Amino acid sequence: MASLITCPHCGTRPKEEFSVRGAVIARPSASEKDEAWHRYVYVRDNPKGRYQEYWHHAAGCRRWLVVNRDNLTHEVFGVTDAQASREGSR
Amino acid sequence: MRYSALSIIKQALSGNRRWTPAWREPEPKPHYDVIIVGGGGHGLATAYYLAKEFGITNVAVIEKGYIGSGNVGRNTTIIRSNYLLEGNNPFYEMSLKLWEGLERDFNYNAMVSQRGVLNLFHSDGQRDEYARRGNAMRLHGVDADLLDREQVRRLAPYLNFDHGRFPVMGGLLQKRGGTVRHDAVAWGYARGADARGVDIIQHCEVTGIRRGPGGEVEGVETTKGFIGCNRLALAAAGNTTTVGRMADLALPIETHVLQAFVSEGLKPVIDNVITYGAGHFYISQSDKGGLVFGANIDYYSSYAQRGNLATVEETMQEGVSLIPGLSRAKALRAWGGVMDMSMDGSPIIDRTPIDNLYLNAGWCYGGFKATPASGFCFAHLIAKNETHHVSRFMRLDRFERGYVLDEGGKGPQPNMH
Amino acid sequence: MALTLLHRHALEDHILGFETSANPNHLSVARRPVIFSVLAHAGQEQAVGLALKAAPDIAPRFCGPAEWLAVSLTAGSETVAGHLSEISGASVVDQSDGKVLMAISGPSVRQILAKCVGVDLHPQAFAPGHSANMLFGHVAVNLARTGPDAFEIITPRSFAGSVYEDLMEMGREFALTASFSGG
Amino acid sequence: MSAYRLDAGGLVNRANPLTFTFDGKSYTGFDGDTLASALIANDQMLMGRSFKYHRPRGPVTSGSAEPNALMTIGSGARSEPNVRATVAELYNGLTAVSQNRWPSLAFDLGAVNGLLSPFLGAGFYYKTFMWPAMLWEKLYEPLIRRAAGLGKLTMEADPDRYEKAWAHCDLLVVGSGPAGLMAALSAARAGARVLIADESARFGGSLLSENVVIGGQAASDYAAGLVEELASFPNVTMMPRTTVFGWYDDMVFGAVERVQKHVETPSPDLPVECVWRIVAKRAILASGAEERPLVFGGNDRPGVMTANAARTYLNRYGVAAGSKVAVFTNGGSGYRTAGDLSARGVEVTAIIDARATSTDPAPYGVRVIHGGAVVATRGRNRIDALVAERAGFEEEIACDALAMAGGWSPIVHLMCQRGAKPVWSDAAQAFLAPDVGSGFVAAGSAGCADSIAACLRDGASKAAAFSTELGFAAYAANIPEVEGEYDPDFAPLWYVPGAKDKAFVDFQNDVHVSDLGLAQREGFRHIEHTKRYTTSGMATDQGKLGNVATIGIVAAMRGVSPAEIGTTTFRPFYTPVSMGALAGTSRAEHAAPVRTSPLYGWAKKNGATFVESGLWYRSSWFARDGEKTWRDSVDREVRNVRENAGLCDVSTLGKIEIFGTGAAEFLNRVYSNAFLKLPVGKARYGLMLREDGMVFDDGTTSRLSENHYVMTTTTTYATEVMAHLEFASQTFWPHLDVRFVSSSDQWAQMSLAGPKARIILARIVEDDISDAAMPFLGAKVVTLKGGLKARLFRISFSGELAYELAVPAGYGEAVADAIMQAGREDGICAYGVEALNVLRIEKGFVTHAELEGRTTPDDLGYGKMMAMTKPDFIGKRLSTRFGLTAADRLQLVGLKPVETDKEFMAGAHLLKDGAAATLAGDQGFVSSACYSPTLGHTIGLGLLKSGRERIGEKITVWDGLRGTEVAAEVCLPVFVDPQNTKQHL
Repeated sequence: MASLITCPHCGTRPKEEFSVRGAVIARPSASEKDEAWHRYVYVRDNPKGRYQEYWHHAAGCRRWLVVNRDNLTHEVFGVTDAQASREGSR
Repeated sequence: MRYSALSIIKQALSGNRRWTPAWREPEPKPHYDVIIVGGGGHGLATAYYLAKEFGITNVAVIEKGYIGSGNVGRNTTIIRSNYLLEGNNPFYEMSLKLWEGLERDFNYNAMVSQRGVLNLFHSDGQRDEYARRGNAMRLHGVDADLLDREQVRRLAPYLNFDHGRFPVMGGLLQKRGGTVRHDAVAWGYARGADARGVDIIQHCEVTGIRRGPGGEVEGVETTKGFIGCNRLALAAAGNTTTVGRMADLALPIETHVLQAFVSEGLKPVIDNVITYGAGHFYISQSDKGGLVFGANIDYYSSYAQRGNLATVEETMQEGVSLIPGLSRAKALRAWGGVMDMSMDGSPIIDRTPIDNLYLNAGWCYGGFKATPASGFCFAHLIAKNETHHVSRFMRLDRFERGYVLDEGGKGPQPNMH
Repeated sequence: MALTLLHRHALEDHILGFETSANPNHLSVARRPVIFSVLAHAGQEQAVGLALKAAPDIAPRFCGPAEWLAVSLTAGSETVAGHLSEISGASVVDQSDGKVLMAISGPSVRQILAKCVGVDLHPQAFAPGHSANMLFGHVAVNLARTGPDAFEIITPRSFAGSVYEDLMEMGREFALTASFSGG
Repeated sequence: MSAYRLDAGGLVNRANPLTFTFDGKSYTGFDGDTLASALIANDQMLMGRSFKYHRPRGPVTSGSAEPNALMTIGSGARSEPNVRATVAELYNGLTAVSQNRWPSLAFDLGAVNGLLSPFLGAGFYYKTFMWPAMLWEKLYEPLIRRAAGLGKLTMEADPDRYEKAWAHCDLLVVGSGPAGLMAALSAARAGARVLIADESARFGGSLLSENVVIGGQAASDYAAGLVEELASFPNVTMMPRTTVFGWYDDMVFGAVERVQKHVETPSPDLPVECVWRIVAKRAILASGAEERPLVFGGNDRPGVMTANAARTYLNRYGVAAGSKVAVFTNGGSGYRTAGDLSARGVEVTAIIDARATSTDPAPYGVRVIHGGAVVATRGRNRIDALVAERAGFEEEIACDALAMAGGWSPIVHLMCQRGAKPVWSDAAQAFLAPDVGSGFVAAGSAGCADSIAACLRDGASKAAAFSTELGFAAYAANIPEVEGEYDPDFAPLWYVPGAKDKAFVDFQNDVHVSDLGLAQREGFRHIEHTKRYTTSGMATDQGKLGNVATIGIVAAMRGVSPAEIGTTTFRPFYTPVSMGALAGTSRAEHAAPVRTSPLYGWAKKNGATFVESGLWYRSSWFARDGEKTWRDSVDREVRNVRENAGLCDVSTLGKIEIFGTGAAEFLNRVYSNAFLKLPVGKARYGLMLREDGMVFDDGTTSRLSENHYVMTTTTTYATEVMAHLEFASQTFWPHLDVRFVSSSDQWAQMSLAGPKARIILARIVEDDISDAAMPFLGAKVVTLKGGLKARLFRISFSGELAYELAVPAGYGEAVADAIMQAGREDGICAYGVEALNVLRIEKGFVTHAELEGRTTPDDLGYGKMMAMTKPDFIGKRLSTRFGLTAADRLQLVGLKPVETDKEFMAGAHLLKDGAAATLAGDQGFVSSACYSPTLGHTIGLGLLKSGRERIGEKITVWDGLRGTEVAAEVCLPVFVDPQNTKQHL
């Protein structure tokens, strides 16, 4: 990572084709409590090590991707389409 | 040992053999009034002010590496107080005032150099924003000058006035801003704290936080064993989450890496600190001659103190675009620091929901300039259990309550700040 | 008042004067290509992709998992729109005026493009017929390989001048020439 | 030629002499020389001055680790400071000047610092210069700054071109010595895509400077054979003059190719340097090993250099380091240098061997002092004698060069740039390459192979292993026999005690052994503290030469192993890289791409002045004859829009086509206001929030058919809004059937505004556009006369009767011309973004000056656009937090001066009437201000604490920064046509 991301749709691409949004956290449903919404918007687990992060392939397929990576070694374990990984987890 | 020109002469005449250690290397005592986790600038400054201003000397600073091994030794050395918001400006101005008297205060020359910080603007909209900020500074009695293009040209004739992609229209100058020799800040505070009885314990990593029956903090487990304390203060920028997790703290922080650069040594060419408004480039020249500069963070979460080439190139593009003469200067070294990026870009100096646990965190990449005020206010909070008024907006619950300190108006995305 | 409206190419002012004779490395800018965005709706991605491939006069260019550019240098806009309207499960947008198509070819084409894009263009990695969106300098474009030494670049119209000038600058070493092609 | 250039030998081309100057004096060298080799040949060993004590210095190496021989090459805007003469290729016409000396290199007044050195020990500056405070900036610091620094940057714009490029390969080989060449060749024969880079102009590495016979050939001939074979492979890219400076994540390497640094006048068609980003599947580091200097008193005198450097100058460049060369060694390398020199007829005065015994062969007749050490050197600007000590007896030995051999350090820099630390080996007495995983290994002497034969074998076998891993058939390399190798073993000798002069570890920064001792005494014991306190390893060579000695000496002082001390952190760049090369072509006017509106040409011919707006250039105003200032033009344009009509380019607005059966629901969730029931053929203004409840962007969205919408965004946030919609669609609500694509570039969009807009438009549109057929907020496809289809929206950002007409971009200019033509009789004018801004301020419409990231809809008076009855929309949940609903929030108001001849500007703050100017009393600020030609005075929009309750209050508009204070009245944020009658005409 950091240098190259292998987009599941476009192949291996330089980092600058992407923009990074941050940690992958599910958006609470409308019925959830204020505390859940506060945590969603403002609280981050921020672990050292394995991290799931949203990257947008802005200069490529314009898909949002989930990059599964290590934020200490910068190793990338896998990249999936955010929509597919969301649907897959259901 | 007091440092002075005289001491240098006396020592030199005896072959420089009699200099004594700047700080002791004590073994930890079983219990302290206050333990500070993190022997960086903020932690050491906190210890120094606890001892000097608040008379609390039974203090330990615990550092997992060597003191100053974090961001105090890997920043671009800029100090300034050119902030917009009421929650920030008085705090940073207090810091700048402390910088101004620091060296005589702790008897260490940290080379505080008030050479001026110039923020360039490149559009009418940006000028309006800078004017708003400059007026906020003026309202607080902070020096600020709005320069037009010709005034900027006189100050920094080497900028790209005629062939830039984005025109240099003017700048907001804070003359009292400048630079400080970063390592010396850690060393000066450490020496001053040590002289007042603070134990600085290096190479001692905190592995756990021990809690009492009521959930209150009782001390820390470390690689040198358990150390008890009445109050535990976290000043572990870059690793705040890791340490905070030991006490189940939920924090509005994401860790990111920021690179910085130095060029080969050059004769003086850049007198001030210059920042580029059409990008994020900032530069000054050290007393040793190296151009010290940086730009954006790498944008992804990272605890690795190193960055990637794309960011390096982007930084150089901005630098050469702003100052064409840099093209033939050579970049010597690049490094990275990991920072607590908070959700609104502003820091936290506050109590936590856990008894006896105090938090100093979330400095993003603006922590260096804040070192003295951060140490002072944190010491105030720990000593008196009462927030210092200039840091009263830097609360941990501000996010939940809707009182964020969003200096850039960027919203809750940490890598945008 | 009857309007006779002149159509202007985005690079009209960039490619000036008499057209020079093309060097071996040459950039040919299509005057009036027909280009549509084709979006496949959920569940229709594969069917739309196949239908596009089968449609006459149309070269589909891959943009993303449910998005293509349908390019034609031979058929007119209405013909292409007609073909596309027959594809069910797709929404289409005419982008013929919003995109600029440049064809670059010649023995040094890969060396020139290596200065512009980070994608490996070795024929084993990016074979003729392959296309994708990618960053070209600082601009997102669609790049297609149309032959061993031939590529087509589709850029947003507003960026076309910058992309064109970048290409010509990077082609300087290899004496790259440029001209318009087609009516 | 001088006595130092040998009559024959070396790889220089004596048939091609080159003329160059150094400090104004003219010299001759040969093609193939470096600047350093040519200067040594010309008896110019003095090449620089050190940083702190200004001591005279000559080259101590023959390569890129050189700390001393730094000079400025070239003149005028092409001058380049701090070039290492040891790697600078000589060319005809080269001009070099020495640095950091005054008045001259041979006589430098700065050398007085050396006499003061007892007072200038490590870190002395932290202990003084504190009194009085004001003198630091005024006196001490300027003096220090002037004395410090090395070369001078002209700060002129660079006349040369720089490029950047990508390369992709299966195997990257860094270094072209025996291991590198053999690795590249093995992988190439196996069929892999190979890229081999070397910092030198000539491939061969140590094969070019070692006097051995390989397979019956001289080493350099053998290297040439390998190079020729490599060049014959189509799958091999050879990159001489290329330094791989950094190893980044995912096997991406940064390299800089010096394309034209060896020519006097670069061709404008080629870059002078090119930065390569190399993506490799595997990489082999074959960067060789660095010979360590010995640390003894006076080890910095010009003429003292490593034995390897002396050998390289001799064998590669045909230059003798001196006419009487002494050798100080702790291993075989010193003997080899002595042997090579002697064989070429150069007098070797003595070999001082720190070891008590050795079996290394000394040349015939050369005296060997076993168990000896050099304790001092003599000579002013060049060594003329050394003092050798053995068993307590000292002896002065005359010499004009001293070759020192202190052992070898593998060059493992690149492999340590990503966090792995090199590993100390007692056996090798060196720090070795760490294991960094399977993709990247060190080979040859970088991997601690100890002979040329071992290097060849190592390179071949490591490349073979990689080839197999990558699926290529491994090729068994044929490794020839190597004859005449020396024994590279050495005994550790970190420093020679009892030095009478300073014994340097970091030559450039003048760090000597006693500085290291002082740092230990003062508690700077961690090696990073030692480094930072003494500056050892912080010079332009980043400790390549001295770091290992620093560690060894500190270890010795503390009585521990170097393993316990450890190294400091290795970081890019391996050698310094010009900022220009890293910037490439993205500089000056090309710093960022330019976006051009399809109406750019129209605006230009109508006399527009353009302004940068993000990446766009937008037409700002259209000056006419007789107008003296921009304000004259803007005032006229505004009046004309209010009285007649104006045409403005709004093509830069973001446009997004939205399709699908879920589109309505989707819009309803991304906008704070209701969108479900927007009828076909209608446009609606919408507010988009961030999840924290603050306004993100605004714009109109029109429903063109049941399942097709077109959204407009602001110019500034077009990219962000698109990404935001994609995020919401793909991750929040993937089950909604909605697809979208940007059509921003497809349309030339123009705003036709003013009471006469309809009559003018009717002249070019076929359709009925009467108020009944095309009411306010109507949106539909129309046909222009002549048949062109266009999109027409009846929306207004000026409060006037107004339309936005979108036509395919290629027709934009023609349509705009046609509208101007059609409106001529009605007084139409072109207007730019300045007038657009005045028109919207007069109506109180907001832009990103008000949507500044901290404003809620309610702050802006758009509280009604929060459709809280919707179950969910982005920004809903956090919008009700206490701080976002507090009564004292800043709210949008209008501001007008009490005295109408007074002016104020955006950025001014608002204070209570009569209140002191303090931050605590700050009530808000002016977000937008302009002169209103309609009203005849300044007006403004502001965000004021509890502003809506304060309409009619007199306040102070305070602008201390620009020295004005104006009394103003708070008013509703609308100055013209408050009933909105005009836009409904």
